[in-house]
Amino acid sequence: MSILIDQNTRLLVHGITGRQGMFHTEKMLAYGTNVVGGITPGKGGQWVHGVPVFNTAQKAMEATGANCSMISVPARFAADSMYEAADAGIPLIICLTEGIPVQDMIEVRAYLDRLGVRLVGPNCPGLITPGKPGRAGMSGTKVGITPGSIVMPGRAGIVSRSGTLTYEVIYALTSRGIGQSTCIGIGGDPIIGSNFIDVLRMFEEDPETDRVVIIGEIGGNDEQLAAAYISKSMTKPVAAFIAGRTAPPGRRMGHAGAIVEGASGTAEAKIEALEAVGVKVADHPEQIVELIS
Amino acid sequence: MSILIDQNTRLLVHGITGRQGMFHTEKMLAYGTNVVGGITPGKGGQWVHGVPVFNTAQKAMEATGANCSMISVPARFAADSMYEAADAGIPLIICLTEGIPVQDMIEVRAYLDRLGVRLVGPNCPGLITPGKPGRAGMSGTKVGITPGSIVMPGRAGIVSRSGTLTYEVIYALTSRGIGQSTCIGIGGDPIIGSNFIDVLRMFEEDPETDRVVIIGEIGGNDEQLAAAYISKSMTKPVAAFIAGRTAPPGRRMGHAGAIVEGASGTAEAKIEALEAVGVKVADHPEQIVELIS
Amino acid sequence: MNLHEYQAKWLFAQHGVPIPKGKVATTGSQARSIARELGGRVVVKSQVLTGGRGKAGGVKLANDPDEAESIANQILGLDIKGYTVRKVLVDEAANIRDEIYLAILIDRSRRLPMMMASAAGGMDIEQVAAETPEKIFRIHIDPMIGLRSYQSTYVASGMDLPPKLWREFHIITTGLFDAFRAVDASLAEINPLVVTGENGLLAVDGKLSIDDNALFRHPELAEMRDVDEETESEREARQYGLSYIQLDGNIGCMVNGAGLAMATMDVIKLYGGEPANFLDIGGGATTESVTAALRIILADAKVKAVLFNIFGGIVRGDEVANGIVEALKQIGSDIPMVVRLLGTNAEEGLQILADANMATATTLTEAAQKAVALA
Amino acid sequence: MNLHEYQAKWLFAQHGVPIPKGKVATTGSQARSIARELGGRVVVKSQVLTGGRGKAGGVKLANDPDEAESIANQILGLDIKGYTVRKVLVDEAANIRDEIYLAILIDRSRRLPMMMASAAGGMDIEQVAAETPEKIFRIHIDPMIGLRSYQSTYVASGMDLPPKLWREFHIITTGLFDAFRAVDASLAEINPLVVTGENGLLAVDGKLSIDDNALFRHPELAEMRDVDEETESEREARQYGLSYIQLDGNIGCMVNGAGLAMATMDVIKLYGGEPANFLDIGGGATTESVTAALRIILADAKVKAVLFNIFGGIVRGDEVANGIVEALKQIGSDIPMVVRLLGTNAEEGLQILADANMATATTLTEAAQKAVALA
Repeated sequence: MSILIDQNTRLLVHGITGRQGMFHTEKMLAYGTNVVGGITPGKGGQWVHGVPVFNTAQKAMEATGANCSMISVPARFAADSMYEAADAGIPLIICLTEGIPVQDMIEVRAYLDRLGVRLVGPNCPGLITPGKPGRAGMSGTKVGITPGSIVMPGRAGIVSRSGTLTYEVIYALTSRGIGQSTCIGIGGDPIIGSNFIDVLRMFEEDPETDRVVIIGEIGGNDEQLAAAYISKSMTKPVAAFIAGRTAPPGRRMGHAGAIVEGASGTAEAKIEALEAVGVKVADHPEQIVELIS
Repeated sequence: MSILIDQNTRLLVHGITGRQGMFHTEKMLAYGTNVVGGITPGKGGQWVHGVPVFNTAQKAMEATGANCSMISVPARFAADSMYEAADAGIPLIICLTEGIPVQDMIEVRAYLDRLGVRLVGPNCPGLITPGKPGRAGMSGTKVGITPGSIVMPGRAGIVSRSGTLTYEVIYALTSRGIGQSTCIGIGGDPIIGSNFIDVLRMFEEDPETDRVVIIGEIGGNDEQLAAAYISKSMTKPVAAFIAGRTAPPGRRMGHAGAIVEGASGTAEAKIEALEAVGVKVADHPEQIVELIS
Repeated sequence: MNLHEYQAKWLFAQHGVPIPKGKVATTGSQARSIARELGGRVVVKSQVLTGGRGKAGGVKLANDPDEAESIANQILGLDIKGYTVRKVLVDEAANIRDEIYLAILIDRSRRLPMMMASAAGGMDIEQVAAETPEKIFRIHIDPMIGLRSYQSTYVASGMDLPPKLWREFHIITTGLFDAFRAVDASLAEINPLVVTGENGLLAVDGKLSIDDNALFRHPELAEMRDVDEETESEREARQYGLSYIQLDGNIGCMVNGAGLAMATMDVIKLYGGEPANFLDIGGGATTESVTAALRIILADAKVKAVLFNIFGGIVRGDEVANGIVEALKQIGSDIPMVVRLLGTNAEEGLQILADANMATATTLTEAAQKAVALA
Repeated sequence: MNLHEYQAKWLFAQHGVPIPKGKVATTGSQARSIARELGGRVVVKSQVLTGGRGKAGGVKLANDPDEAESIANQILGLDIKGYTVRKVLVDEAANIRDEIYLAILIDRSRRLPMMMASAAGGMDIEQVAAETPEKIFRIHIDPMIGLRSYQSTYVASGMDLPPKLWREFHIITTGLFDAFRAVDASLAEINPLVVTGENGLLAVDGKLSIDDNALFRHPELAEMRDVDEETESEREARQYGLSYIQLDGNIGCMVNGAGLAMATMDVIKLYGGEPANFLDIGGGATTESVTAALRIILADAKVKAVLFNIFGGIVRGDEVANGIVEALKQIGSDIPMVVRLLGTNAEEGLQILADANMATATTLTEAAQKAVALA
């Protein structure tokens, strides 16, 4: 019915006593997410919106049997939190934190790969699986910060390197009655956990997704790799938007990963690669609605 | 017919232009080992006893298609040579070098494990598979420094943490007409590549080995682990000798790994564990002959 | 964040990389006395954070202290690609026999640090890569283990460096990687690494880019930032935590979120306009950040219209609208502005803006078309 | 190689571990002036490379400089388990509220560095492990990543350390691991790590064992070796690259190979004798190494017989025999000796020895029995 998260998700929030952590924990609980615990060293024993706080992930795991971690801690502590979640046996980590040093992420990613832990992000809005109000036990689940108010249940999978640009697209789809199976932000950093291909594969296999929207941007060559994968392995229709046609080369456009270095990082190169394999690429975000209808 | 090495072994010698490297290359060639290349940075293009020397393992691999590396370089370069062999795609590394820092070996071993590369040693005499003079294409193969003069072909597998003590046992066996399938020194360091269990498993599976001799010593608990394995999985008879009954606690007896720390490291504890699973343990090395006959 | 050549080389030297003797001068007479100290024959090199200094006349050889002074006077104050030269590095001139290119950077697709080297040093590496790719060696480095000696040997032997230089080459590659790690670099480059007439190796030019995200753990590097090289607007943006990049167009944009900011620029261009900047105000969109952002946008004299594009997800649209109205009151401007709000309480927000006589839009297309028309 | 307490603590301090103020004294009057400098109340601690100093009267509290002097005079020259006290460390006395045990060592079976900690500090950790194993925390450290903050938190919270000390505890654990890595330690221990009355943490005692195999890359540590703590024989053996350990028996042994040397000792014991030493002369067995080894063995007045056990694999038996005969000529001794040679050219070697009127043997059993009879 969705990818990665659903009603079986038992979530730990790392950094739950922080301002952001508390705010989004409340939003996630309200949306129906099963937040089973939070972690803040030194604040074990406290409660946040009815959720117990632990000093360490290991203690939280023993008490709650969690299966997913959301990292919402300052950048300087984020690598440690990811190692902690992985070592505690969490199989899925969603890291929202922006501004983690690249060299930290190289080591974290290599470590998580070795342990077989799936990472989404960092520097991402997380995931949301809209609830299906008419069906019992089918309330929505979100891990992250995507506003629950803009999504609606449906059969389009959304995968994006961006935050508000994704909301823009989701909003446009919802406004036109096109619901979503799962919306996932994979993050705007140069080194991320899950890339387009990883998510496309999951959407391809998800029986409740029948079409997919990719929202890419300048920098790296993840969109080109996605194009190759789509050509080889995707049966479901895919539409795309690529941000940054007007971005000057060599400058970081906000996201640490959004920088044109060499020919493959340009929006043009990405659009060309996607169109070459039959993906319809929108000229502006709102046009996605027409291309995917 | 043997374990790990045989006539299909295509050997690279790291440190071939050193005094030890040259000497043992000559001995290995004389014994029938297929030494296909050597490595010494800066001496690529030279020849040692008819063997071509290369600057890097990668170049040596391209030219020779080697499948085994013997490391005979000074301790400070040994870790680098092991990484080099592994990265070049060598599946089996025999490291003779003594005196490698433990913290280097922790990292090397973890790296090789990740790549699926088998390591024997370090601080070991290597392996020897005695030739069977009467059979075509069945000349002997040795990788290391065990004297070819003391072995004879046969069906006893020898595995040891020691050097000359192993020769002592081999000599005694050969003197009494008990030949060997393969003799392997696993090394006297605290962190080694292959342990007793690894080798026992290979001997158990080797159709040309029908009994096994273990030569252990104080330090660590590898002999205890071996005992547990023997009890569970070995069908072939095993005899053992454990050196160091008279060694004082807390002192390193020559080998970096031969130190009694805690109760499990004593010779008594090891002998007890082996005898408890039916392994005959000799009182002195020469007695092995009676126990294994 | 990019460091100056002299900063980069001095950091490399701290990790064992041999560099020429040299000092920084801000006047011709300083350059003269440095040249005298160094024995006469020196290279005077402009220190600006851009490439192509040589072609722009910013790097010159001086044969004696007099010449060093006059060359320094020529170079100081020079404009190189919009940057004014305020400092020169006066380096002992090297006896150059061969030139090597050597760099360590992040290979994003392999997710590893990578060493690149080529015997065709001194040249533009992208040109070498395009014309003679076989001359470039690429070595991936396991960050957990570090650069290994055999990897240096592989490159040194591949470049046909004389074997007696291999050990020194390894010290330099290791030092460069150590520096790369120690300062959280995204690029550490030596170009050229010179083989001298005396058969040594010398890092004659250096480049070092630091991962901005890692500056929190390198306060000493953050202090090396040359604020003279920033525009006033860039400096102010950095202080307020805004992502701002000035461009050549005339439509200023203020957007929350980097991807949406890029998309907004793209849509302006799609409908015939030219964006004046990239500006991401981040998640908050408070009165304070909106005010700072607006001041920065309006400081650009080319700006003829401003487009706000705010997605009210967590922030409510009415809050954002109030912030914009408040910011405008504080700043005051005749430049026409179009505000597009979306998401939570967008309608209430648009009403607030309409009441303040601002042009509004609900779709991005509509907003862009209005802005283009107004500019 | 073991370091003294003061050396260990100073190395820990270089990595951010807080230690008491203190200095080393070799005389009572030095101890007095250090105590005065530190404000009076001090602990005077013998610096010898053995445990159990406290029980032996080698660690005492002094309330003022006078007392520090008299205590130092008592302790200096004391014999503790065979070691003469030549130095004392005079440390500011700590205000002790709680004591923690903290160590990093190599876990051989997991092949990883391991941190051990217990709230039952000050006590013998092996005793704690035996009696209350649940009080000991064991944390394995991935050397490629290092000790992580959450691992310290896990231990600190498990030990019920007050949360406001967790950050400081993490700085200490990280510093201890950094020191462990930096000096190639096999053991880095703080016992006790004190929670002071002022609510801080303080490493009051320290122990550091260095991996001898890694000393080549730490020349500064090799120089810290306290040669006063070695016997003359140990020093000479180290110089000649021999592995030598003195024991209490009366049959000296000289063997090539560590395993064979242990086995030789075992066989001597099996036949009723007592080995006087462990001695591995290594692979060579040259005249020079044999001579040095024999000198070391004979320097032990308890030795009543010597057993040589040489496996001639690569070395030829006749060469070894000539070496032994030559060494004996140089040294000259009435102590009876038995030589056992095996392997290549063993017969020729035994003939040479017999011609020199030495007792010989072909099996180890025979050799041991002869040596026991002669001792």
